[in-house]
Amino acid sequence: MALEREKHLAERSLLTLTETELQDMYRMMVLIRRFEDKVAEMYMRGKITGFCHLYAGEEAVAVGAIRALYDKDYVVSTYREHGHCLAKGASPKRVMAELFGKATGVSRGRGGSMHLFDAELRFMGGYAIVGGGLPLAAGLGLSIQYKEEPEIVCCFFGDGAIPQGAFHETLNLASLWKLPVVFICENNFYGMGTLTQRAICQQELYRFAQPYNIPGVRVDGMDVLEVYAATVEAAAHAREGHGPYLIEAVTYRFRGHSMSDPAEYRSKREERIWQERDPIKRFRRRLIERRISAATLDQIDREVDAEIEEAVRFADESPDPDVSEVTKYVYVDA
Amino acid sequence: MALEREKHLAERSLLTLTETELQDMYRMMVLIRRFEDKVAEMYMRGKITGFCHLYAGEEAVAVGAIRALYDKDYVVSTYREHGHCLAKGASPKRVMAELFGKATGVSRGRGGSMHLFDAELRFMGGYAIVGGGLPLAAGLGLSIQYKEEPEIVCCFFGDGAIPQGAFHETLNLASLWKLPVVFICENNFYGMGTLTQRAICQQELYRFAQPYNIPGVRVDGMDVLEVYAATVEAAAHAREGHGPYLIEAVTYRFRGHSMSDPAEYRSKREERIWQERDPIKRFRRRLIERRISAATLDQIDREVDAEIEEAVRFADESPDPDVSEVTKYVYVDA
Amino acid sequence: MAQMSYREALNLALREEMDRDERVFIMGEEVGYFGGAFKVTDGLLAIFGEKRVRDTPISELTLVGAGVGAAMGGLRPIVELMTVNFGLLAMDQIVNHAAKIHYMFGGQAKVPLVIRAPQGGGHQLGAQHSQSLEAYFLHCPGLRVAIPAMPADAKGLLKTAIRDENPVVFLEHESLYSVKGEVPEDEDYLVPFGKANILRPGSDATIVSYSKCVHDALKAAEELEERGIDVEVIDLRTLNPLDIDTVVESVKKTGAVVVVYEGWRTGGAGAEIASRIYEAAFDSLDAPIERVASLDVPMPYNRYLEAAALPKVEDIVRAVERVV
Amino acid sequence: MAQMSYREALNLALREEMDRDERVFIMGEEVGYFGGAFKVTDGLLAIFGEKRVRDTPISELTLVGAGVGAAMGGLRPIVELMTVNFGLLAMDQIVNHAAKIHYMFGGQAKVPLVIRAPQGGGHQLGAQHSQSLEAYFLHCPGLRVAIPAMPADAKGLLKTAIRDENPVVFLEHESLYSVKGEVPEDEDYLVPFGKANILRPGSDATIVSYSKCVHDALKAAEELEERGIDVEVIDLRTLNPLDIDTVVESVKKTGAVVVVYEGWRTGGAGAEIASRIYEAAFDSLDAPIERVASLDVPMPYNRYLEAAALPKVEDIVRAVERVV
Ligand SMILES: Cc1ncc(C[n+]2csc(CCOP(=O)(O)OP(=O)(O)O)c2C)c(N)n1
Ligand SMILES: Cc1ncc(C[n+]2csc(CCOP(=O)(O)OP(=O)(O)O)c2C)c(N)n1
Ligand SMILES: [Mg+2]
Ligand SMILES: [Mg+2]
Repeated sequence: MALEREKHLAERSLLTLTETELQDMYRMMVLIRRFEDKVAEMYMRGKITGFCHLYAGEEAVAVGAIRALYDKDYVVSTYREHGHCLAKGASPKRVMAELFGKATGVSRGRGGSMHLFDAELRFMGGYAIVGGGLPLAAGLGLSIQYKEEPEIVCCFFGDGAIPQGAFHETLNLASLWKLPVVFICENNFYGMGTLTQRAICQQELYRFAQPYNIPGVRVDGMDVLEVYAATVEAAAHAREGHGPYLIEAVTYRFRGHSMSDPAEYRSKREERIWQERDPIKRFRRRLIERRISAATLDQIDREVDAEIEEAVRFADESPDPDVSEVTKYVYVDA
Repeated sequence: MALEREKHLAERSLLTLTETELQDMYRMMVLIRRFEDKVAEMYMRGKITGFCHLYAGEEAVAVGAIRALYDKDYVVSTYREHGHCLAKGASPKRVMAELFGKATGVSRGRGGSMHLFDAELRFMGGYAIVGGGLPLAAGLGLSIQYKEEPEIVCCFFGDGAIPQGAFHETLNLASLWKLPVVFICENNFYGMGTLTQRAICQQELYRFAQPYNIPGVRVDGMDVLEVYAATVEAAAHAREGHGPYLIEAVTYRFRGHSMSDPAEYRSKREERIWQERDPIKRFRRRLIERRISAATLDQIDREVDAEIEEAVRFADESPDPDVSEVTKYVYVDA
Repeated sequence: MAQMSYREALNLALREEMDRDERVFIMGEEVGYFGGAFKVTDGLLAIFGEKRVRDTPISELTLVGAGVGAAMGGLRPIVELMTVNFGLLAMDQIVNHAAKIHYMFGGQAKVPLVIRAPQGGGHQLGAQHSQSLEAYFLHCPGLRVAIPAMPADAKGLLKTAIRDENPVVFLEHESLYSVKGEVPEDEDYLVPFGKANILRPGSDATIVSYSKCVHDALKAAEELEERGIDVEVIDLRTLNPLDIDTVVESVKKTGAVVVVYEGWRTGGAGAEIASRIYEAAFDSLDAPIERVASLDVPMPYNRYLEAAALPKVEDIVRAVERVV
Repeated sequence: MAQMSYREALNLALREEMDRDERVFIMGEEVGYFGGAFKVTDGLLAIFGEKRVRDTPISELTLVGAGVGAAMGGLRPIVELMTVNFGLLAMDQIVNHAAKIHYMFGGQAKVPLVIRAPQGGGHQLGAQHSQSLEAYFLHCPGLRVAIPAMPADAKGLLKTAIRDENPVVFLEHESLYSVKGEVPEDEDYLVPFGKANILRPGSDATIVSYSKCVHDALKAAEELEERGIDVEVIDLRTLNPLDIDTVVESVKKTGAVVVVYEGWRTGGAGAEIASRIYEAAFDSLDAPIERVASLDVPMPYNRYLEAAALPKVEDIVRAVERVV
């Protein structure tokens, strides 16, 4: 589905990225997957409540894109942001603790699954209003440009956000002012139970970039290297002052929209086809082809499992926020 | 600026329209111009208050487009709607009375310059929120489609509305559902004092149609026949069930944004260039070339003048609304 | 009469009205194939087809605006906002358009539109998904605001809303969908707007409430009964029109009032209700009216924090004890 | 002290704060080359250049959202909404984002954003251009709401707003721009939030108001003086925080209150103010609080209808006469 050029750049990445880097990417994808599996388990056990949207299946997008950023670049995301937050470097312990609603959580238990935040890592939040993060990303981009800083903003959103007015307004403003924002649309074909065909008049979402005079590309969102390579290009474009960039990453969520959605609107056959394109399995095969041993990867898997167990333990043992502090943080203390 | 094809269609219209039709179009353009001149005068004399946005210079757009519609087609407009309302057939008396705030006005004195309405003529209102009319037009289009009626909706808006989220949302919905709406963007290069270059990342506004899979054309909005011909095509497209259409009519307002704007941000030179393209003078020349006598046209001018005088007299002599009825029409009487 | 849930009662109202009137249709995100995010429209697509049960893109502003336009074009649209929180994106079409069109065009156009929206907190959905925004719609002439607490009213008010010639904001509480009650099966069962319902007569104090808090008020009344306090509980059912007469009559009897609502305390509908009571029955009041409402905080996720932010039965009990 | 208009006072505040702090910038429709639709930003572009005085497209939602993001990124944006009516397009960014970000992320992010918006009626601008929407912002924890009536406060409150760490909705009245008054030239002249101002001491009744209606209240007080009624006039200056203490102190003295505001009567800020007064000073009140406000109608264009819809000096006079 992606253009030849994107495929080619991905191949080159496989050669130019170091073995450690590749292993780190693998580790992060596995971490996200196992984290989400554990979240599902904890949700069923009532440890996690509210709306909870898992990222399983889409790991290549978060990991590929964020790996292409600098540490101080900003990331803005949606309610399906566990993966982005972890990929940006957040501690699995503190993310899990947030999902448990604990005081040690990344948002001190106030945010929950849909509202992770890590100021130090410049993970600028998960937002639960579809399209709501886009204007914020433009504003962050403006702050960078204003202060003449070298950073950029990477803004994730779903296909469902495309029909929102905020998408259009933000693309216009970002293009007009040449704001350093890389927009990444995670096209997983569904907004809740609605197929993109039934919500958007255009199926090649990257084409929306065209009237704004913004580069727009479509990449295989199940291929971490392809996402990585495209984001490297996009980030360079933005960082060099050429303005925003739109990447459409075609991907698939392996689970329902949220923990309460059995995804009955999808066929088993469709799900199987996409399972076969599992971004982690594919990447693993490629790493092995590049002579990283299966044993090394297995070792990573085990380490990740231990880390997740540790995260759950941490979350479970952490205290709830102090109820007497319920009105704290409504206003910034003077 | 328009494509060759549009020019050609305009030429053909000159041949296919009857002499009466051409004279009617001329009459309406003159009527709007003189009406607006008189409105300016009445505004200066304090007879008209509030915000008042004149249409002088843009007559070819309203007259060309609305002439291409059926009587029962709907028109939706903005706060700069005197021209559209008159072209749709509204009585100059009752429009003038509305501007005077009188009970005999088209909106019973409740609306004023920005909120004309004529239910019988299916002139569905002037709206003063930039972009606000677009979703309404989609809804009217939906009502037509739902009832399987043969009508269409013609929705006017300014270049300033392009950056509004409503523009994008409406185009997507209209395209997705194939709603019978002709969108006409009056690109007069300014939204208040702001040049389109400083507000929109794309200067060829018709290009915004592209990702929506909607036909988009640019026409010379100072040429009534070109607007007419393009709207004939667009209306047929919509009426036949092929969905929406976007026409960008390039035009110019001869006066400031509103009665209180001296338009100091524009150069005299720019204004002169556009004055030379005055749509009425141009059309008059063409009619004369087509052997309609100057005397006939002069006669029309005189008739229009008389009609405007009559409108002012009517408005002036009409009563104000009854103050005791201030709360009437908040809710529909049960 | 049949025993059914608030959700089923709404679904029944929709079905009956769509059966009755060809012009009635529903559109919104996930209302069709998915059956509604809260399953209120479940089964309607199968009965009425895609023309009348329309899934839409995520475009709240245009969704509502298209509803306004369709209503002006002679249809009777029901727009479902997946939740009221997303309705904030559509405020321009609700407040600047739907509410004003009849008036500003001198009565020529009407907008018989129903905007349905689930709202409320209590499910650990966090700050952006837990709001109760009736106060915004109350403060907008041209709109009607219906906000049922009981399954029967859910049915009867929704049917009235659909038949009303004005734009109606119809607010459902997410915690009520599974609540069951007796619902008249009569296809012409309409609950009129502007008629409050005395759910429990009492002589010592009046609790005025609406939506989910009505249920808490009833529980509080039971507890108070045990302590010898006889409470009258009034469910307003619609906020616009507001049936102040029924409330005032009660206050004249009891002399003590507690207003209970889930919105933020400050600037909430409770302030208006209280003000109207004072204006009409000042001399009957023995103590200032108490307002029991949510704390003025964005809703926190953590369940204990959330519980602390929401009004509770025991808050109502204590408030009543203060006023009697 | 210098004699200057409300408009000039605002302009001065902007200039001083932009001089003082590099991070302060202003963006909005027509704020640059045009100098602002109401000329509040006149001359700023020439001084500070296009980087800090930014004309924007007509995209209210994203304009406010970009302000929120820029504030999170360490700047101190001032977003001018050309009028509050258009702010309805941005309610999602104001209510769901600006107001909630500090809280929902556990205090990690802050949004030092000022949203300036002219509002109000009285100029025959019709239903979509004449609203006073402070009640919506009052009913949203996380926001501050400043609403000056006097030139000096226009300056002092705007400077405080710009230096505040929270999102502030700053509402100016379109009828006040040309009103003149003494304004301190001190560059550190700040008017603190949450301190009402007693503009006129009196002993018979208290008029509580804000924004343009304060001027009407003062006129009413003069008329009442002639009739032997001595009225205290309080200008709240900010609605959030709300300085109820100053009001209550006054009420304890006068025992009679009229609340005057230009928003629609029903569900307006006056209901909250009145409720708070009752809650804190019930026993001091000799009569129910009167609310003088706009009729619950979309604003009509015709001047006589509009005048009938707006609160008038004589309405205030009559209301005071009723309560004393
Ligand atoms: C403005 C708004 N409207 C509706 C919703 C309810 N909602 C939550 S997620 C969602 C679907 C979004 O789909 P997409 O953007 O494709 O993201 P995905 O879930 O596929 O990652 C909807 C409709 C919302 N959160 N915000
Ligand atoms: C949502 C909104 N924002 C701002 C305004 C103020 N305003 C009125 S007209 C206008 C310019 C619109 O320009 P354009 O759409 O090009 O129409 P034109 O006046 O050129 O016909 C602006 C900003 C408004 N009415 N509505
Ligand atoms: Mg999706
Ligand atoms: Mg224009």
